[in-house]
Parts: sequence; C-alpha cells; structure tokens
Amino acid sequence: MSIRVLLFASYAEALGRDEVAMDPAPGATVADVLEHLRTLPGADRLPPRPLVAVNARYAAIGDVVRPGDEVAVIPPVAGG
Amino acid sequence: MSIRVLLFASYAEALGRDEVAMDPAPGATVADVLEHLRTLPGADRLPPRPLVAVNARYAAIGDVVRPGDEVAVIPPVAGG
Amino acid sequence: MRAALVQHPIDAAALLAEVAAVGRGATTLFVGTVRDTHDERHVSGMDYHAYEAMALHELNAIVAEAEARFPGARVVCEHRTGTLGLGEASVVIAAAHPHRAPAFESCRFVIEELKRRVPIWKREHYVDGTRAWIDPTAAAPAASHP
Amino acid sequence: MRAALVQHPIDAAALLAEVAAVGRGATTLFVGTVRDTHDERHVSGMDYHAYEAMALHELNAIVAEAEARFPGARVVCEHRTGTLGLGEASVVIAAAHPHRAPAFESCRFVIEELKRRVPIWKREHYVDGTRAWIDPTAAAPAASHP
Repeated sequence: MSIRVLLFASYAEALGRDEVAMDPAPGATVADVLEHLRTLPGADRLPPRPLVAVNARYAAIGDVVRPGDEVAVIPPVAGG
Repeated sequence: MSIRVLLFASYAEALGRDEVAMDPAPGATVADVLEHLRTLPGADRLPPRPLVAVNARYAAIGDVVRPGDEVAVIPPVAGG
Repeated sequence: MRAALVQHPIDAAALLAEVAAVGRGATTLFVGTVRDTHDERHVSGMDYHAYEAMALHELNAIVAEAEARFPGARVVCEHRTGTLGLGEASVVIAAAHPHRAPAFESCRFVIEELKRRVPIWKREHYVDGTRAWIDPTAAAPAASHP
Repeated sequence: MRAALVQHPIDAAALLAEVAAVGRGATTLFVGTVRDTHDERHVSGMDYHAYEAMALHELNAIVAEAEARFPGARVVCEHRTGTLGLGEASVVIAAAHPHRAPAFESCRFVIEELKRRVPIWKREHYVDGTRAWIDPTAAAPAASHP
C-alpha cells in the first residue's frame, strides 16, 4: 500500500499535477518524501523546506510516514 | 436676556427639573453658573466639579457665559 | 463618514453596505446591545437619552477623527435613543479599509471615544419595576464584586 | 462555536444573529472581500482553493482557541471557496461577548490565525486575462513599492 502526496496551488502548478503516489520504505520520513518529490519535473520550483501535513495535520520533517498516509505539501497559505 | 441651563439624567432627577433659567452678571463664568445652581433644592447631589458644555461644546470652568448661551451640566456619559 | 442619532431599530446590514467598496477589502462592525444583567441586577430594558445637538456634534467629530487617524478608512455610526428592549442594538459602527488592522482599529476607536465623551445617558429598567440612571464612573455595588 | 467552508455567498447577518444573546452586549464582525487591486495590478476576480479536510480542522481549532482564550465569547467563522467576484465576501467572522474588548479581540484573533495557518490559497484573475497564485510571503513587485 502506497501513500498519496497532495500538491496545492502554485506547487501543483509547478509539478503539473495535484497528486503523486509513492511507496515509502519502512521508516521513511517526511524528508524522504520531499527528496523523492524533488526528482520529479518542475520540482525545482519548490522551496527548500516547504510546510508539510500528514493526514491533515502539520507535520515535522522527521515524522515517519506509513502506508495509507496522506501527505500534503502546503504552499504559503493565503486565506481570508 | 437670560441663559438656559440644561440638566440631564441623574442631575435632572436630583434637581427635579431639566432646565433652569438664569440671568448672569456681565463677565459671569461657568463657575458662577454652577455656584448659582448649588443654591437650588437637590443640588447637593451634584458632584463638586461636574462637566459643563456651553452651546453644545465642552467648556472650562473659567469660560465666560453670555446672554443667550445654552449651558448644559453633563453627568458621566454612558452611551454605547 | 456619517453619524446619526436614530429613534428606530438600527439596520446593521445597511451600515455594512454603506461602507463597502471594492477597494476596501476589510470591513468591521461593532454592535452594542442591551444586556439582561448589570452588576448582578436583572435588567428588563433601557432608556437612552441624549443631549441631541451636542451628541450629534461629538459623534460626527469622532467619526471624522477616525477617518483622519486611519487614512483610507470609511466609518459610519448610528446610536439609538428612546426605550429599548433586551437584545436590541443601541449602537452600530461599521468601518471599512483596504487592510484589516485599520479596519479593526478605526471601529474600536469610535466606540471607545463614544463612551468617553458623547453626551448620552442610559437608565436601566429592572425586573422589580425600579429604574436607575447608570454612572459608569461609580463603583459597582460591593455585593456584585466579592 | 462553529466554523465552515462554504461554496455559496456568506450571509453576514445570519452569522451576527447566530452569536447574539441577551447576555452578550458586544458583537463584532469581520468581513474580508475581494479587492480590485493588489500590488497595483488590476484584479477582476479570485479563486479560493482549500485543502478541505485540513482547513476545516484548523478553522474549528482556531474558533475553539478563541473561545478558550476569551471565556464567555461565542465565535463563528465561514470561509468561502470557489470563484468570487469583486467585492464578494471570502470570509466572515462574528464574535459576541458580554464586554467589548474580548468581542473585538476574539474576532481579530480568528482572522490573524486563519491567515497564519489555514490551508487555503487564492489565485487572482487580472483584467489582462492572466491568473496567479498569491504568495503572501513573497516580496511585492519592486515597481509597486517605490
């Protein structure tokens, strides 16, 4: 079972997609997810340390991701 | 020609009236108006230094009042 | 800018619409209503009485000061007089500005200044049938502040 | 407390009514609307897009924090998503409290936190037909800040 990585707004525009599927190795972290994302075309337009959420909660770079998780890369928010 | 002295809210209640007519001497001030007011029944319930307006503008205790002026003694305001 | 004393219910939505404009992205509103308790006494209604000519002058001056202090703000204020029931609005202030900080601050400025200097007084009606003019500078009854 | 993401126009008057109560004498409202200019570019409309599950969670958390931080406050917030025209409300916050200071401060708290952490993004439509996602952390174009 893989994880879904959601992309929004300018990040979705940069990578030309709003979702990426990934098979994390056991013990993989948010940092590993981001490293994999950076191999994709357009990912050079992501900032060095984007905000990330795991299962709809802000997460830290070292948090472990598990099969079935929903990881979201969060551009600077602009609500209101 | 005399001046009108307006009383409001608790001050009108204290003196049992909302208006007093007065003939100020030439050069009389707000202080003189208050001194005269204090001779009226119920005026002991006024504070020592109430706020006063002359012609609908806040006035100082030493301001001169002139025939035709409207003087108002202003209880602590409670709008809003 | 506009300020008024009114004898009818205040239409908050109309005041919001009055300050709105596509250049002003932030609008704030303050509504003051008659509360059912004051210093632990049960209130059933309220009379608002104004020294009208002076109250209108001061209200207009305050709204003008708000717009001068927060350039770009548009501010309107209506204060009601007469007898009001519980929950009815005694004052409504609407303020709009391109940005939210001055929208909030200009609205707040108006209510703070209004309470400081506009000659309006209120007389509470209590459920026991008595009435009393409110003096905000007086200490509350000792029993209500243990 | 209540928070929602909605796809229809927000009814500010309904939110005011929702927080009103005779024990709460001070009500504040914040309305954010789509402006016609941004960094000197002419805007014709705006798309709001949310990471819905997370945005709703964060909005609810913020409103709950506001009520915890200002005891006695009742706070509701609706944020709209989809495509909005100029002057349409993207967000409305209503807050009521027995006293005015916490009524203002709880309302302000919600909009400040919302802008800091709720995952919602906006894409401006310009009158020249182009569109761009807004990054509030980016410096504005040099030309617009001489």
